[in-house]
Amino acid sequence: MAPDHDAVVARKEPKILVCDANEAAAWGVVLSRPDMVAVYPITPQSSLAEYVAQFVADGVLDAELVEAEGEHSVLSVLHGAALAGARTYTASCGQGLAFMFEPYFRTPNLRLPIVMSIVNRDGITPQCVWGGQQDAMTVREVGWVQLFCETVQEVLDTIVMAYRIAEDRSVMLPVNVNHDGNYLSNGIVRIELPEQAEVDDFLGAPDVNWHAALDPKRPMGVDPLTGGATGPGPALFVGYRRGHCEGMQNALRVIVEVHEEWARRFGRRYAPLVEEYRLDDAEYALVTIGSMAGAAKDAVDAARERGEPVGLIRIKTLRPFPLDAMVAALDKVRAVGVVDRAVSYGWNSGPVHQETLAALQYCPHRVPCLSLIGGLAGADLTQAHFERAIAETARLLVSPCPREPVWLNAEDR
Amino acid sequence: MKKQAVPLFDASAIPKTLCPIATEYSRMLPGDWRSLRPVVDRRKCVKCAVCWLYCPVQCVVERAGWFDMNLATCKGCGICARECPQRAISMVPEEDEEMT
Amino acid sequence: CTRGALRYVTTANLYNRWGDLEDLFVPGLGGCQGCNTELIMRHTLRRVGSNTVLATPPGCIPGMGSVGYNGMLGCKVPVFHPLLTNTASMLTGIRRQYKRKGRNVTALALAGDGGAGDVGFQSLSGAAERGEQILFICVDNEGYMNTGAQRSGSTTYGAWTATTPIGESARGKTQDAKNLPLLMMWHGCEYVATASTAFMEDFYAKLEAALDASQRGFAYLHLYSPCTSGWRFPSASNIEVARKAVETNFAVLWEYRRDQGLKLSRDIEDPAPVTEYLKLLGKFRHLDATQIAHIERHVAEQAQVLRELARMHPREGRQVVGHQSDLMA
Amino acid sequence: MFEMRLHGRGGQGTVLAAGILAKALVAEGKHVVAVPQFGFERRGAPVAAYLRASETPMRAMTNIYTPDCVVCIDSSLPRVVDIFAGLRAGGMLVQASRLAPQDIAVPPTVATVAVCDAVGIAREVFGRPITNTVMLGAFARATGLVSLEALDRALEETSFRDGGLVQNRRALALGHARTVVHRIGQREAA
Repeated sequence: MAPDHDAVVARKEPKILVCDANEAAAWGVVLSRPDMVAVYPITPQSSLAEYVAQFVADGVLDAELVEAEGEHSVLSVLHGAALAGARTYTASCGQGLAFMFEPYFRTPNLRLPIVMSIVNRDGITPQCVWGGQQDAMTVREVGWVQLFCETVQEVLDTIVMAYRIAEDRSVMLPVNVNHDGNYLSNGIVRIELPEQAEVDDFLGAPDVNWHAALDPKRPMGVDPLTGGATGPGPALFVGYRRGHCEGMQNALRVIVEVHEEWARRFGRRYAPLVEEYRLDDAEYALVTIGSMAGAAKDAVDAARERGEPVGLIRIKTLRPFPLDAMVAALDKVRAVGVVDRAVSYGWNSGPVHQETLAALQYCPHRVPCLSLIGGLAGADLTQAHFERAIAETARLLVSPCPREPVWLNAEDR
Repeated sequence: MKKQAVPLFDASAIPKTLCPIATEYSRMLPGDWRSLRPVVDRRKCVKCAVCWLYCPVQCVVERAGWFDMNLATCKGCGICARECPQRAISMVPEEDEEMT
Repeated sequence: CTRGALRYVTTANLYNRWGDLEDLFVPGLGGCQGCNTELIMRHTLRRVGSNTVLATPPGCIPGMGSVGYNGMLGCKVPVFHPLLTNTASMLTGIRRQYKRKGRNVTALALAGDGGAGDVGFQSLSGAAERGEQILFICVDNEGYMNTGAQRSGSTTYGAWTATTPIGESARGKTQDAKNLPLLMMWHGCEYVATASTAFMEDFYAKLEAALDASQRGFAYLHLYSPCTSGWRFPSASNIEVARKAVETNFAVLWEYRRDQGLKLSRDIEDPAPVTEYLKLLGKFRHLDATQIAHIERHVAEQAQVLRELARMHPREGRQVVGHQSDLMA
Repeated sequence: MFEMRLHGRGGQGTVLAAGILAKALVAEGKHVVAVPQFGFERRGAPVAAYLRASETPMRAMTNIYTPDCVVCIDSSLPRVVDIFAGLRAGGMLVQASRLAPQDIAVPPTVATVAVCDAVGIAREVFGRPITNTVMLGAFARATGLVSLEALDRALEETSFRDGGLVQNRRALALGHARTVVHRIGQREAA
């Protein structure tokens, strides 16, 4: 644990930035002082890559910048760099993430604490370049820590926190900081820029390759063939798999600790795992993830004005799945409607809906759970959409839960 | 022998459940793959080192007046015998050797 | 003076110079009997030395245990399995991070032709274009030998492989191999060369030049590596096969320096008939006259292209550096 | 809360203008959300950006469907885009045009028309029709929502790919000075 700063230290006026989440993420990268950044442009991530490149060009960020020939190489460059001791960063999304998949799904197993933004984008086909969370949802079983931000400020703060989480010796896993394409990536608001010295104090020096290194001063083989049916192979392999699962579970504790320390030091408090909004006296609730929560909270407030007992649960940490926090939240209500910005084809619902259903297994009482899908391919999720979502969810209190999802933008024009 | 290798990473303090790493030299010796064994005729050997140059497992060892093979690692491929300009190496079936 | 005696002086020189250095692979690797690739690996790493990070993408090289099995290591320098696709990219990250920290570490790849020229080509091309300071060695055995001898982009026209079999309506591969070293030359690498284990002194000289060039930019060495199992010939014939490939112009030895252009490493004007090479290999046993004519034509065309490129040599014109070819022919 | 929509063509700096305005508004203590309309930005193609300003923080990161004000930084765009879509009754139009405000055809929801010959000013300043900073000056003049000084300072924090700071400052000032504001008022009551 880092030293305890009991009170938020009296600080000078914070530096104010007026920027979108892509620039905010780039500032988060600057503050985290990575040794190496590799990038390849893809909408809606491109301006993030440009900001980082400009910061390097301006000397604001002292990092090696590798303009690789594709996302596959982007992450591969970082694998090499991390094994040589570098703190690293990249960002991608959508097809870029799909192309990156081969090194991507190896990253957590190498236990490399790489931080990577996903500027969430829907998947082709249909051909599209707009926001949606199909990319991150599709890779949620791969073993990265996956955090989803609601606001631009949270993006900046979470990038920095992500390095503490990733490099924690009980975790040693890569972290995806997700922010929605379009609405966050290009949505400009006022944010505060933390002081570099305070971030330095918060983060400490990179601690990246103490467990596996490619260094002529301490030779080893990294990733020898492991497994098979005989000899020490099976047990070794199970050990690594289990260790990875343990690292993910440890991350739940570390994510909470890091967010608490962030709040103490920087005065901004975020629910680390699951946010409960007006939930304590709610009879039913929406479950949301990502930037849609803003309009959804406005809708909840409006419904409350009308006397409707609705609350909201926002998932910040999707991987590892925050089972206890989610069960505690779900246990407070009698019905939930889960709004997904992606599709689970196999279940004819949304991925977060499926996650919620699994968590409900651990709830003492039965809670009907409706799937609502919206915000695909850049579609807007407005307060009006969430008012409908609230009405559909309220209906679960009096009638059976439909198996079909509600497609929120199906009637938009 | 000029040593080049640096001591291996001491992994004793590293949990065995993180990244798969290999930090002990393999002790596998492929000498038992061999069905033919190279036998060097010391009188013919002029130490030209052609056998060393072409031996895939690099099992050729220098003796005072000739080159010999380390049979712990020699796989018996026969390249040395084929390439030796002096015809100083012959490949002898293992079972014959055992019986002599 | 017999040819044998001269040869003995040359080979003994190499031994005297490098033979005393520790072999940086463990004594036991699981390469096939008479494996040319194992021979290349051991000579290369001994020469390159221990201040090296070695990448061995999936294939025979790690398959024989270079990175290791279940915690046991096959190599005395830091070594790893990249993906089949990302060798040059991972080395990019390694080399650049050490450079950033003020350390000069050699970033070395020992990759097969698939990991270099097929599925690995994007990362190879990208790193070469960026001029990353990497020594990338392609050990070309003309196919996917570790998985059972399947066709690759480097497989010769007409060759049998497990995926270009011989049957009623098929007579082996129907396309020519891509010329990977020439493709790399057109990237404007710092250094590109082809070499063969049958011409060891030439190989050592090129390895030295490549190692030196990799301190400034991308260095690519293409090693022709006969595969006793996949090509179907007796293990003892390995060097003989390698030598015959060069003598017939099937595998032409040349080197390219960014500031000097391409030079042929030995005389290619009076090659032995290609059939002398083809008949050594089981994978060509089924060839008919048309197929042989095709290969002969292709070999002649490739030689002609290289001859022309050497003629365009910006400094010295075409030059033959053939000290070994005379000795070892 | 004040909601507006900016219209322009790719290459004129519409989205950048929203960002500069956001900076200026924040400097004056306001909260903002500025979101561009998403698509491929191609030179000449119609583009739009949304901006919301308030005295209190806002949470919704969404588009704007019923703006209080429409700023159109291209004089030919109204012919091809329905720039008045969703405009609230009593709303305002700030239009780049050489016409007099009275001569601009507007729907009955428009209560105020502000006009600035932004193309003329831009040609004078940049030698090219880059109208975004000119129209920010016009917006400030027409709405009084943001001061010229705040916009001027926001320019300092902006990096321009085309045109320098000095030129953009001049464009801003000229846009502010040469904007004519016309309140329709009476007609709206009908």
